Amino acid sequence: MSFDWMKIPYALLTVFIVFNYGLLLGAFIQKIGARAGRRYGIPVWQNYVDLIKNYGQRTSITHGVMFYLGPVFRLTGGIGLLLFVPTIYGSYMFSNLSFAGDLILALYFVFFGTLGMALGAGESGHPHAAIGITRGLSQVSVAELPFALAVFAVALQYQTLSVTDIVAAQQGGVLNWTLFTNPLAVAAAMLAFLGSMMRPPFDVVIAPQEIPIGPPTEYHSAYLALMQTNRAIFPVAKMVIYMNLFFGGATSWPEFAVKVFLLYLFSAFVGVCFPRFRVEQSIRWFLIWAVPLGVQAILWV
Amino acid sequence: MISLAQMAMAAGFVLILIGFYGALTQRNLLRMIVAFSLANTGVHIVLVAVGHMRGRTAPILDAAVPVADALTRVIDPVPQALVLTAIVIGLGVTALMLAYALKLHARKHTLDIAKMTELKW
Amino acid sequence: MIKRAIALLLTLAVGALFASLLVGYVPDSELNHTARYYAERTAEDIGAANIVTAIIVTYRGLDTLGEVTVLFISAAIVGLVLAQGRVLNNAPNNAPRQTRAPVSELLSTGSRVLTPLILLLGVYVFVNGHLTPGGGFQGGAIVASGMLLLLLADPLKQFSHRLIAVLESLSGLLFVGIGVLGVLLAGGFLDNRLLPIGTLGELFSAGVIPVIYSLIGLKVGAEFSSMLASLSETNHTENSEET
Amino acid sequence: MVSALHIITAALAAAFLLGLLKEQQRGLAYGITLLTLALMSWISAGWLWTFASTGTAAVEIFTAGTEPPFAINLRIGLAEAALTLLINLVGLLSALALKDTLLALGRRAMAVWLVAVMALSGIVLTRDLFNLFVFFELTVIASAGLVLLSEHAKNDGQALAAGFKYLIVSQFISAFLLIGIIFAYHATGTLNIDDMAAAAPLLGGGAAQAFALAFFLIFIAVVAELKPFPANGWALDIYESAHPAFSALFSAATGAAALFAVDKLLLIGGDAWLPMATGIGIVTFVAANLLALPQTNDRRLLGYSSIAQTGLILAVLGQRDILGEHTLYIAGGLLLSHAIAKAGLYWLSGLIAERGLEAWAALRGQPLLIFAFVSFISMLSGLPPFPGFYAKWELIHLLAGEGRIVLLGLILFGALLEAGYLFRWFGYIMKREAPTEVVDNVAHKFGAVFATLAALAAAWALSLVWGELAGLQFDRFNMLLALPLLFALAFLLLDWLPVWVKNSLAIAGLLAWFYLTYTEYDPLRMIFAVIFLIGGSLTLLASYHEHGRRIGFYPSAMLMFAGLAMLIRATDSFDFFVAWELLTVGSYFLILRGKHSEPHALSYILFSLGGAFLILAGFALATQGAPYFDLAALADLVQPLAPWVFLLLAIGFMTKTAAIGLHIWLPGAHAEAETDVSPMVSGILLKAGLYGLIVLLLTMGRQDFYGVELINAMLWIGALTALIGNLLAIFQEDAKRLLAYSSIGQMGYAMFGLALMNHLGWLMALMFVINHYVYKSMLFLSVGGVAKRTGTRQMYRMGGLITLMPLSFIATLIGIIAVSGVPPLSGFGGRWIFYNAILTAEARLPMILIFLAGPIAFLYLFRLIYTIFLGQLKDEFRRVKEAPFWIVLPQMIYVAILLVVAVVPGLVLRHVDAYLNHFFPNGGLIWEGTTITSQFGYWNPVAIMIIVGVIFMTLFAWLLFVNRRAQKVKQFNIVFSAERPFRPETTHFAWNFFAPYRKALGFLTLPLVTLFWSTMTDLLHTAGDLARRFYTGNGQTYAFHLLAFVVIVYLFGMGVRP
Amino acid sequence: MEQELKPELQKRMVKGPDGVEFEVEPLRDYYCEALPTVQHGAYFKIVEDFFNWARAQSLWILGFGTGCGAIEMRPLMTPRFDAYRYGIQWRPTPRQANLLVISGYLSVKTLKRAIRAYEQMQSPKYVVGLGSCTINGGMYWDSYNTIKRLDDYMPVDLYIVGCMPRPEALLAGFEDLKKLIRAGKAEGANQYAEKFDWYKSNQKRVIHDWDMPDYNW
Repeated sequence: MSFDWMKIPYALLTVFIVFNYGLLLGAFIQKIGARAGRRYGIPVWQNYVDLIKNYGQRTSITHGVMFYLGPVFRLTGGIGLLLFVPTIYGSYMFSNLSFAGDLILALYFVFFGTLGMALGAGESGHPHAAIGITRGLSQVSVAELPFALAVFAVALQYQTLSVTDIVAAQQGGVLNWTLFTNPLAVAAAMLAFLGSMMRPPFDVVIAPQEIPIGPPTEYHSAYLALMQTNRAIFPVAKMVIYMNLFFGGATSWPEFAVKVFLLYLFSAFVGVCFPRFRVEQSIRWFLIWAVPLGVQAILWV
Repeated sequence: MISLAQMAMAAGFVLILIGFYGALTQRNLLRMIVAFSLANTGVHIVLVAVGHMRGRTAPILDAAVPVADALTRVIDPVPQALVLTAIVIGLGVTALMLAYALKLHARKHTLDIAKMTELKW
Repeated sequence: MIKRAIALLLTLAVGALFASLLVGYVPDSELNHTARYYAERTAEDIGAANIVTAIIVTYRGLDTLGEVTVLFISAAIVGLVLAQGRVLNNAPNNAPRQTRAPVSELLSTGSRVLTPLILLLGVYVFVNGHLTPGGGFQGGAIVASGMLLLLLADPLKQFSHRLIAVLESLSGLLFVGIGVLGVLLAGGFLDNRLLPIGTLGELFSAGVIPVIYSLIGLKVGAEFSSMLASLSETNHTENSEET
Repeated sequence: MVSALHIITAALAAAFLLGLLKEQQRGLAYGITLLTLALMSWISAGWLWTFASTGTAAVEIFTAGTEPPFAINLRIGLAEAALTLLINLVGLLSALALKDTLLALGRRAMAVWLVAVMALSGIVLTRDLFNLFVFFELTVIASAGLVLLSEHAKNDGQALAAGFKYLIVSQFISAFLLIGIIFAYHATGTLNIDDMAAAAPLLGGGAAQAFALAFFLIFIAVVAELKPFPANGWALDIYESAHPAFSALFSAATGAAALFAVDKLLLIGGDAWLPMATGIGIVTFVAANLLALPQTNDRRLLGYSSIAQTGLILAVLGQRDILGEHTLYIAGGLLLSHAIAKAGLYWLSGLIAERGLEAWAALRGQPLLIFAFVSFISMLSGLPPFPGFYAKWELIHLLAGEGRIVLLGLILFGALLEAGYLFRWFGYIMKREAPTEVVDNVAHKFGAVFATLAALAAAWALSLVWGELAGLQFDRFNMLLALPLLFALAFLLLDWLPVWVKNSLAIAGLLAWFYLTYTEYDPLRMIFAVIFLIGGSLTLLASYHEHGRRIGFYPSAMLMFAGLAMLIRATDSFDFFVAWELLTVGSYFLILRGKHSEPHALSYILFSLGGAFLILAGFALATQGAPYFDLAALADLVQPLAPWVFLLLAIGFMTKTAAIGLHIWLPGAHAEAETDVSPMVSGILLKAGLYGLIVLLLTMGRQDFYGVELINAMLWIGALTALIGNLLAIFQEDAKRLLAYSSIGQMGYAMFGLALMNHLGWLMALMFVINHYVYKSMLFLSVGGVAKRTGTRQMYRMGGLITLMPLSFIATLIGIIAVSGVPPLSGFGGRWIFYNAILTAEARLPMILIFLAGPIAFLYLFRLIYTIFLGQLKDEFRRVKEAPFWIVLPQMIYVAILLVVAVVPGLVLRHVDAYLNHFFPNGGLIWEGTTITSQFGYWNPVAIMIIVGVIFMTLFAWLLFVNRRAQKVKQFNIVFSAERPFRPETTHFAWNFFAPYRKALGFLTLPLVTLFWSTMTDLLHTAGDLARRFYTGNGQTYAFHLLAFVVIVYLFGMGVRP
Repeated sequence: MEQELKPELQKRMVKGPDGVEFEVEPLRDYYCEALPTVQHGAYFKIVEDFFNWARAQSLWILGFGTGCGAIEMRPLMTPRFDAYRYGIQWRPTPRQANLLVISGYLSVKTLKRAIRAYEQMQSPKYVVGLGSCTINGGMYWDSYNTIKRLDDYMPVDLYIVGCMPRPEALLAGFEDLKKLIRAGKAEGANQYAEKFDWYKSNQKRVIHDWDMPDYNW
């Protein structure tokens, strides 16, 4: 099999677009949050400035090899996730590197960054980092469940694990979206989505004063910058999956932008309206409200 | 009609039962040994009684019982032979029990069987 | 009380078992084939007038050997049991044993007169075992009763354990030896035809039966005596130990 | 040929001769005694040789020059010769062991000893009923006397009391016996056993009734000599108080003789009496084993065991109607096993100063004696290659063939109980504090040691013979001579060599065996062969780190490997089961080597044996009477039977894979095992269970059990196991326990995959087999290495070891990435196949469970690596070194394997995939270039590896560049709310790591299963403890028991008889 | 007047799992002993200017409140003042903050924490003193327990006067700080490294229970 080398610049282009979009989107969402609190909010370019500043820090410390590798794992996870899923349906340019694997690959690659980050934070030796990780892992292990169930329901529904094929099956009108053909699965997945976005009510993982922002508590300078980069890419990559699976995918960048924005907005809305859950509360919440939906989805496909 | 043999046998069985009952209820070693002797005697009586045949005589060939008549004149000799063995064996056991009782008494200063229960469970 | 009730119940249950045996018992009117064989063939094959003796010594000789062995080991065990805790080689036994009152003249003399007679009777009984009711065991018991008399008369009397042991062993050994000779020279183990059968009813008849019975008599006598001796001796020593 | 009669005459002559000696000539007397016993043994041995080699018929010995039935006759045949040889040899060896006592007590004791042995031979030889009685009485009297042999040393009157109790009971017995004999004589007119047997069936009407009653009395009296439950308190007291050498005789020889007497009696009584024998036997077997559970006195325990074994053999005799010509082989096998083992154990007991079971720890340091002990308890438990194994195999098969399921179940249950207390005892020996009073000078106890070793030799010789007999019977090769087993046993002889030599030999052996056999395996078996043999030798590399001799390790390990090697080659049920038992036993010994593994090894062997018994029952049910069958024939089973067989086999195999409910043995066993043993038992041994399941599912497939699809049940079990295993793992503080629970979870996945019963499910299961071997071995090794260096397995006590043990860290890192299934390592392949597989399955609910189980794995894996290698380094570990080279080396090899398999999974999977097409033609994978395509999705491991690698390396380089001047700081250079950490111990967040999880889902981890099993065992134990109070120690009570026994058997037995 | 170290920081003998004893000296073994060095900016001035612009636009304040001023900081987060719109935000960890606001009088005890927090920040980093207490001790000028002049202990880039200054004053002060940063005049971290000995001796003079390494990385 010959490899099409043009895929590499195309992929880089995707990363570049998504990165910028992610940075802006993040700021925008923050602004919306601020407006909900009747503040003006940060400038939309603030994320760029912060990123530059962090790259420009003059000193840094290191706790060891894994401390280095943590952010690398993290960002690799984000970029990889983005690249393993086609961003724009029907576009050869933005089908990225999805030839390497299907939905399962994407789902499991989500954990690549998580695990690496956890290791890096662990190496810092900071107990708060470890506490944050236990909270994060505990919460995500349950929050991912309804998502996995929903994904599985969708895979069963379309009898394929290929993201492209799933998107293809949803073409031809809004009513073909999984949102309407399998609402239970979408409901379960969207609840899981809330849990994976680290926004209220599920953000006790990074409780800023109790365990100063949890896992990244020791990270700074360029490490932090790398993580900020990921923070721009990863949620979008994740939302791309959601979009592809449940909302008909995107055939063009504008459609992509709108759908991702709306998805992000959903979690932001919930976030500004609800207070924080403790970890065990969120575990129970997912098990009681989200998982049964996923179970129903699987059973009724 | 109840024959002599049956009467003897009944008596033997009763003796055995008395012996058994005594062995089960008497806690004194010596009394138990006596009870067993009683039961043994009962067994022996039963043994002999089984071999008894009405109107016949002891299986000794002498002037009274010529060899030719032996078949019709003598009783079954086998139980007689057996009972002898049984008696002797019973005797041996009894002697042994007595010796044990003696020794047990010397050791524990009691003849109460209920007090010899160090080994249990 | 409950114990007695249970004991009664169990005894009654066993009694019921026996009762059914008793009810089911029908006395034979004829000899069964085994008994018939003995009645018919004893005189001819064994030559013993007393069929029971023939059975005991020859036909069921192995039983009798066992019987003798029972007595033998009983005596041995009694000896063992009672010897335990006692100083072995009971040599220094003079001082404490003289505490009892001396035996009365009447008793000792009487017993001394009677004992040989009793012994003689015993010997008679076992020598004639193949002819008359009686035999080695009976004779042996009589012999032992002579010993008992001596002991009763003089509780402190000492028997030679050595003598008794030799007697006992020798007779036992001979018994086995004769039995084995039967295998070699006659029809099988304990076959009495090692010696000529002789004439029915005579003293020297029935092959080796009289010999065996005599040996049995000696052996039984010796064994009983040894048991008696052991029992009587122990009593003294144990009592003295206690005080 | 010397007549067998001279066994009796020689003994008597010698006994009488002893009387002629002077009291002081004790040495001479002892010499005569030994010579006579040797002569007796020689006579029986000669006969045994004659019968065995020529196969001539039994020889009659007449006495009094008269034919039976008029005179007493004796008979010697094969069985008689064997039994008399057994009796005489036990007599001889016991006399050796009794040397001190006999010399102290003098000629009378020796005479009694001779008579006792003679009488036992007499019981065996005689064919006359009354003669039997005489010999019985002789036995009784002699035994009552010999009980006192121990009085010589202890002098506490206990033996006296025991002897008296025996005499009391024997009085009752002899009364019944005599009355029975005389009435039987009256009814049949004969005393000869054969004559009576011929006459009895001809009786009619009242005579038959009377004879039946008389026979009942005889029968019950002789059976009472077998110490049936409950009329056996006296016997226990004797066992407890008597001299062990006598107990050896009493247990081995008396039991054998009495059993033979019962056999003779059953000849008279006929088949009608068999149920009664069976009933008494089986009740005794189960009850005695139950009562033995709470015993603490070794000799009493052995007494209970003797009684139980006798009961079992009685039950076997009672099954003669269906066992037919096999009776001799079965009963003989059981009897000889019991006799030799019990005699050996009693002789061993003579070497132990104290009577508690724990006191046997004194044996430690005497490898030969321990080997003897092991051989004996294996013999008693019916493990291969001992005769009891063959006997049990045949017995169970024949019983199953006839549908006597209840009896079969009771026998297996009783055997399990027995194995329970025997192996618990072995655990005490190996693990308990040795008493201050160590074994007396072995040279001093030469007799007992010699006797024990003789028994040991006899045990192995017998297993050879029984194997040969089995060979003749089923036309197969002697199992004991199988090359792997011989190889394993050879290590017993080589145990004096240093570790490195033995280890090299072991590795060479495994590889050589693989080389010899690799052509035989189909791809499926090849996977297991590679894991068992190649994988085994890889794991063994780690064993090079040990120094010294490591006594006992190699025989155990190689036994396990021999079992594994034989397992994959087995084509029929017999071979399979043998291999199964061997690997179970071998691994048990391996596990027991761990420092604190005593209770866990016990629960392991109990669960394993329980499982093995289920497998045995399943095989037996499946064959329907045939001695064994081709495993492939399982496929031919049909409806009413098939689901049962499936159920039994599946549960049996699932005990090995530690399915939920049967899993409680695993964590302790794997965690407490030695560093290099854990990977063996986890990485390799667990696969044996999976192999079993694979064989089962390949042949039997789907089975419907009262409307329940069994495969679906297995699906649920697999999912639950995965979930609970993973969930429990996250709450463990002990690193190896965590890994052990993780294994449970992983096995759950594999079971789930198999139960899917489709192409991809199986492929996934096999992928798990391979992956689990690699990464679990690696993780156990690295964690084991860390534990070895730090001296603890508690993770919260470790921390920050990454810089000190970097290689172990790398292995763990790679391992957890692989376990978690995160791309790009090989674990992902498993997950990918897994998801594809479940897409095709119908059962969706269990999938949900398994989904939940997935992410939980991250929790425990992170905990493992974080709490050990990351976080804060503790003071005491600041100077810890990297794990020993030989422990690290295999880890690095595993790392390499993982990486290779990650990139080219097709290396192995392709072939398996193709092979699976035979069974599941649909749903295979398409291998195209580097892409693997399934019905639903696709996967390109090479591309993934490259993409991830490139991104990763680019980012890493970039970060390194940006941070080129980063200051390396130390462990307390952390922001701590403007404070400083107190100490590393208080700063390392590790204990109760997932506290919130426990709050939310902790209820799922309630130890319900443990509670269930411990309640079960407690119940059994308590039942035994309460029931044994029934033996009050009062001789009179024992008499009550006896009479009650007679009455009850009478009511039950005669009541239902026609 | 050297004070004895706290027990957990004292040298101690520890026995390893292999039974060998060795010495652990917490201050040496647990803490990095390196001292700060002067950090130069980017090689090209334009790049450095760019970075300085970004630094100025992204002031991350360490959430560290001392004295009365802490209460004046809070309103900055509220809708009324909303400092976020100026690129100012609070970070909970010194690693990620680049601005330390000493919001009022500083007791000796708190000084130690402040120093630690300051040293754990990554350079370039800025210090702003709030209120007169940080300038000359203010109303606590004769207190036995507070420091008088913050400048003696850490390089202050900017003081905001008042007792206390209002939030509006704070905003104005931050804007001034931004100007300083953009101008490249806020090099407190380098100053601290250059005059490290002087700062240290000042610090140690008032902090008697000095139980940390000289520089907290």
